[in-house]
Amino acid sequence: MLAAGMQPAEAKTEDGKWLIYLSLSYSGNSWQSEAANIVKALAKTPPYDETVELVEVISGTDPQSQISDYESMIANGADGIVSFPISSNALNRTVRHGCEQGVLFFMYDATVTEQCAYNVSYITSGFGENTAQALVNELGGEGKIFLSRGVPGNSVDERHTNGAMHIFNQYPGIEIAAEYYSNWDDRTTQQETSKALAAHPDVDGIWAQAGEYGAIQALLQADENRLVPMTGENSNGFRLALANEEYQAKGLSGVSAGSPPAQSGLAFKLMMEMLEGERDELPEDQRNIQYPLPWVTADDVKLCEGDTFEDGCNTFPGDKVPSSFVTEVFNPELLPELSLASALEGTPTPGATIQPLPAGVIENAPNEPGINCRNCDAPENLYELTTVEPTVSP
Amino acid sequence: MTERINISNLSKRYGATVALSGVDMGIWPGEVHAVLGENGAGKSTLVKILSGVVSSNAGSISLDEEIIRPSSIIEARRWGIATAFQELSLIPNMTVAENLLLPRASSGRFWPESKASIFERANEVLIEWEIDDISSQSIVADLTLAQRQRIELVRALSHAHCLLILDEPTAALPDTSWLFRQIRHVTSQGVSVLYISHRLNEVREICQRATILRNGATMGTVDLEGVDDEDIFSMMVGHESSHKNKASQENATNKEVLLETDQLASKMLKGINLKLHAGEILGVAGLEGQGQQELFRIFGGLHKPKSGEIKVGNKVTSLNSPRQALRVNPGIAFVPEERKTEGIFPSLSAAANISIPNFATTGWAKIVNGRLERHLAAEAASQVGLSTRYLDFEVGNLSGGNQQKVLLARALMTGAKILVLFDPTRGVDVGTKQSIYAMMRHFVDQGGAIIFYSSELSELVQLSSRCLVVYDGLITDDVAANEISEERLLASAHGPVNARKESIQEAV
Amino acid sequence: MTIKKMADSGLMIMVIYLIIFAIYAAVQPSALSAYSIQGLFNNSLPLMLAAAGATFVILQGGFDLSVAGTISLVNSIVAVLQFDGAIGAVGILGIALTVGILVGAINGFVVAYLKIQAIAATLATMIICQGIALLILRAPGGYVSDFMAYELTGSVLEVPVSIIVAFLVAMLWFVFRRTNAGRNLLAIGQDAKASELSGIDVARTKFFSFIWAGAFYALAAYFLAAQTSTGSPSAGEPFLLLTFAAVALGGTAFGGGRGGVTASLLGAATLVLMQKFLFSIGVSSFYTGMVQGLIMILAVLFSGAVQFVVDKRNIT
Amino acid sequence: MNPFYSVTDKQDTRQAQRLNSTTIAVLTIYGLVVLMIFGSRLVSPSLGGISQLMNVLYLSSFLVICAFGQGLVILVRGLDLSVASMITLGGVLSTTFMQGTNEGLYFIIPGILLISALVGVISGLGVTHLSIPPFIMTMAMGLIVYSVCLGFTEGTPRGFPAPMLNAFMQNKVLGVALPILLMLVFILIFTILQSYSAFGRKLNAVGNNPDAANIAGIAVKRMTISAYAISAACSALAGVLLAAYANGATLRMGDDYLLPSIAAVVVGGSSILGGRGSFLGTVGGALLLTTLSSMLSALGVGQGWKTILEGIVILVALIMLREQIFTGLQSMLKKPN
Repeated sequence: MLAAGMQPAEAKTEDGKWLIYLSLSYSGNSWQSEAANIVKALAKTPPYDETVELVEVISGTDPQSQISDYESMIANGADGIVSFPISSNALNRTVRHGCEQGVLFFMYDATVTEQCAYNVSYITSGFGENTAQALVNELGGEGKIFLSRGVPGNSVDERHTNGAMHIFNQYPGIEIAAEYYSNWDDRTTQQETSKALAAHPDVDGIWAQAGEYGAIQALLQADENRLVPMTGENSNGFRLALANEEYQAKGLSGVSAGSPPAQSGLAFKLMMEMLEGERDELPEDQRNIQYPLPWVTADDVKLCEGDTFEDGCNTFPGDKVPSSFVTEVFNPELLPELSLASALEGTPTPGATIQPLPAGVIENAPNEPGINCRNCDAPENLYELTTVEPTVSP
Repeated sequence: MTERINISNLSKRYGATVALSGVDMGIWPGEVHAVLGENGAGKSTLVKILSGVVSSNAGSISLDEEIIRPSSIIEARRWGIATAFQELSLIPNMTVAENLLLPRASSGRFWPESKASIFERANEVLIEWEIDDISSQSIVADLTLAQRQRIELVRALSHAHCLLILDEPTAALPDTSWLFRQIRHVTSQGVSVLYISHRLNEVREICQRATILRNGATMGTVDLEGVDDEDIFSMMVGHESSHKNKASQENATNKEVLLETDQLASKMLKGINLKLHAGEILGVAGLEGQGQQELFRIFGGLHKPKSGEIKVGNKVTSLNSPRQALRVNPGIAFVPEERKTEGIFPSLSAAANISIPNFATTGWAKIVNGRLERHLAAEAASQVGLSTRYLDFEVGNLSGGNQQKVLLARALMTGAKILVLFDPTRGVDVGTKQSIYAMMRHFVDQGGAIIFYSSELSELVQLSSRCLVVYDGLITDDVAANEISEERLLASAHGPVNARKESIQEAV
Repeated sequence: MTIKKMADSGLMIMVIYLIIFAIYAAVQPSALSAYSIQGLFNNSLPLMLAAAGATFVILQGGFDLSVAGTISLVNSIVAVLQFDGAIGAVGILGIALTVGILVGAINGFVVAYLKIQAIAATLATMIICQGIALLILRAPGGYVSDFMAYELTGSVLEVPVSIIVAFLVAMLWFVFRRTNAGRNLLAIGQDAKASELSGIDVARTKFFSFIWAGAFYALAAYFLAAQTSTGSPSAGEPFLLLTFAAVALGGTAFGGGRGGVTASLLGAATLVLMQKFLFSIGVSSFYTGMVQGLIMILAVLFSGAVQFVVDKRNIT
Repeated sequence: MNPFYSVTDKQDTRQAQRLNSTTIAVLTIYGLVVLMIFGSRLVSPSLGGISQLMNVLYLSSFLVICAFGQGLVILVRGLDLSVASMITLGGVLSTTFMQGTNEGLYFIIPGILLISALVGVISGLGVTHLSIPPFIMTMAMGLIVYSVCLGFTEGTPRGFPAPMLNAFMQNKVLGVALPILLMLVFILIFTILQSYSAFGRKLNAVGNNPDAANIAGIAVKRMTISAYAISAACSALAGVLLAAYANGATLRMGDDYLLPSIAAVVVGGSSILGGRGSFLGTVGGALLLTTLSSMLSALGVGQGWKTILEGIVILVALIMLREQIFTGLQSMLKKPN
């Protein structure tokens, strides 16, 4: 019964538009709103402005609430749901029910383990192990470090940290002096890093998830002349700091990697192409789609002149966006329709039209139990480095 | 004959507070034994220990020569000890039946008993104790205070097989005949009764012996036949009580009128006309619930009249809040009867309690000046005879009498010219009463005016320079100073002569 | 007394629920399908059970913040126990209830016997339980057997299991309210002092109210695990405020003495229905919080108005 | 003069407590904080010094500010569950109005405090005039305010705090960060306000016994409303400072402060039922909680254990602060006499 086949979705709303829901966990930080804005901008870009009716729904942090919202969307005759899922398991039953009703589910960034939903995510791309190795390289394999983690009891945080620990554990010279939860938030990161610094002012490096810019502020607050190598995610403030020569002189070096809001755009465009029949739906065991891991070192930081990523630029000047702005909202190849206003305001780029995705855009993600599949086995090379090579041996 | 109950050297401390310090007494089977003492003498604590609400620190209680130590109401009931408490212990939104049978209203072991069966059992209890005007199905909140008091008593009566403890059982009862009939009934079966009351005439009527407590210790047990009231008072307070003759007071009715009402009406009042003159202590007498409470609360700004006028200092005023009552000229300060719930701020110091209406503040930020505050509070305290050593204590820890003094000191502190006192001596000891009387006389001598209600006629007789009698929302009598007597007040309080019989029937 | 009886028995909130449901069904005809009703009740059940538990404590005049911690803790424990089948589900239920009762007993002991303010004490136990939950389950996931995930969220003889459970809880309350324990609970909520002098063991009654609460929180966590087929160490967090909102909506008085478990069940169901209802009439999700807040205020005002009318009648 | 003075000087049968239990509670809390800070030297040699103290003071300043408001509301027998939303409101308004410039800073901040105080007034009106339980009223207001912030920003708070505020959060005078100085001034002023001013006395009286306060001529409803208004303004101020600290506002920035604000008040020896409490105690409670958290972070204790220990400390503090313990202590102190 559960394995019932899917009929292609054909029903449009009465006025001839596709009814698409954008379901967020909670709104309120830069990352979430940028990701949502990208989808909103794309849905207003011709020809989708004529064919798509997009409804945004915020479900808070309660999986039960998102379950209820999904059910309502299905009942309302949704054609597709683009969503940041709150839980990787809790939504499965509802997602399966929706699939049976012919609704296309596209999850971005976070994932669900129900196989009928498409997961468009960087999570499997090895953020944890690659950044950890980069930090070890910077430190020459030795030193006291902090781990600035995400939200306690969150599976993405757990995946990242497991990957990182896989690397750190190989180096006896690496000592984890403090490990704290920063809720992927600048302010909490700054407060927690301050507390850790009070005990360990001699820290040698910081491995951070999102909120990393707060760690830099905490370091400067403790000692305005001392920074340390650190890795973090994609905030504009962090990238500017990496490229800042004054900061480099104080000791800052490292890598900016992590979760790109542009995932939502790819998810949406893929879904629309499938709805429009321009692209075939994939078999259920191939619906985990990997988004490549952004990787920007100090040398790679390049300021954008305009409002898009042009000529390989990847960072915006400080007066254009807040420090907490998450770069990696663009992907010139996959999402040429977008501009800075799209990410900040959700408005389409004047004159832009939707460009078809390149044929070979889909890169299958490896299975990771509990992340994007149930009852599956992780590949043996789960934590294999993909982006960086070890330069020091344990 | 052996004693039914023997109490020896019973002591109780609450932290640093000593409530009982060696109580000795004994009660014979079938005896009604009174316990007398001022407030704070330890009567309530004794009741609480005997009924299992609190346990003693030292000493022993023996029941039929067996040492007992009840640790809960239920355990005390198992020994046959039951108590009717002064503060009624009924649950308002439950039926009479449930209240009578708590905590085991349902007798079913595996399944709750049906309501009908519960009412049936409760009815039997009510009939046994001669109550035929209250249905076991009525909700307690719907009953009158007197009815509730009787339910409280019935519950105690029905559980008391050895010792019945009655703490101020007649406070809300219009007459004692029903209660005394039940007491005689149980004593005839050998049940002992411990009887606590402020009303000495009742005590003389029903009790054989009395034990007098002072400062938590037994002063002695006396045969009531053999002592007169003066002896009892002196045992209670430790010295001859000062029984002053009524001070002869000049007639104040020709002085300035400070407070006047014209056809004042509210839910219970049906048109009150009165005048309060400077230099006058105007007494108000009346049976419970004749509207006097509303009248006083209207003066205090706590109750709004339906119609009629109030003139303060010859100006028509509306008193919408106590705040406003205090601010009119001359101000009105109201002291309510409920000290605990409407009077004190238990965790503030006595000094702070007194100075609440008029902070001794300095500077634009109104910072409280501690020394000035203490000084002013001490001044007010001295007028009500409150020892200044209590000023730094938290009021919640003071005795009832001292709390009352604090409240009166606060009323003085407001600077109001008119004091509205509702039963200012309720539940306070003899010594405090005398201080309060002195304060009141002193206040009117200084040109203020007092209107006060008292449930004790003797007090009205002693203090009033004029006395009004309220009956059924109307002033039925205005008695001049030289004509005030308890008999006259009592007669008027029962209404116009021709209505008297009716009213008594109603009250029962 | 009819209005008061209606308010106390939860009839009022029942009527409100039915009205909202009728409008919702009119806007969204598919709401009446068996699947939708089953889904709606599956979604409502955990909050209903949590609100039922909190009601026991609120009725005696107390307060219990530990609901969030207890649900997180039990939910995590359920997800690490790998028992399959019906017998396994019963076994897990037993363990869950034991843990819930244990937490309730600690709350009850601290509040009733150590005489510590309920809000403060249960704030502490809530935090402690959240910590233990994180030790037991580091991240959401764990294992929930197919029996729990499908049978407990399915139907028996066409009746959704969740409706059966809610009905059983309502029946339990119907009986409990008439037992001595139930009467005593309501009595101490009205007047603890008078209750003590009436011979009620106040401390014991308070203690057991927390035990009931703990057991119901555990049940809520258990069915939450079944519904989401997963466990989470932070599963209880969303319940913290919603539970009290549900109890308030049901008309149970904070401070004790008035109200009932059935009313709270319906209050919780109404709260969940409200989300669906607002979605169906197209209120932007930005403003659902505002509507919920206003409805809570109105519900309390309404219940207060009923009480006012009743009091007026009693006086005259 | 009064002829009955002789009668009145009768010995009260009960002895009164001279040592105020609140005073003991406050002293105990500060003792614990000092002990912990110096004790943490054992954990790490770099701890236990002035820099650790400064760090704790800095981090606790936000909590101290919103806990003051919470304490006032609890003092008048209420509870403020809108703290989190009001912090968010303060943060969102400040970044929206300032837009990253210093222009108009001097009326923007008072303006924000005024707006939030008005929100507090609404809560207070609901509690006093509509008799809605404080718990429900403030929770509902919190939901509504949060929802308005969400709708107003469409999920994305824009803009930046004024650079002057940023500088304020970072600069130091004589080695002491400015926010710490601000907090000290705040503590000084508001301790006087709560414990030594006519206003504070009235609030205490209202919390002690609202009926008695009414009869004593205090405007009970106005006092209660002002407590809610001050609490809302305090939370908003914390929000403004937090936005300056983190260089931007987020919609969930207040979430970490609601329960700690209540915890700080009760750990500080105030009664959650109202009528008893001091701001200095609350400050001690906030310092204790922050010190503990910072020490546990330094120890590298896992999140689970850290949370458990925080809960246990609150519980132990509550058990220690019970009245019975004080009366016991007092009778011990009295024995020598």
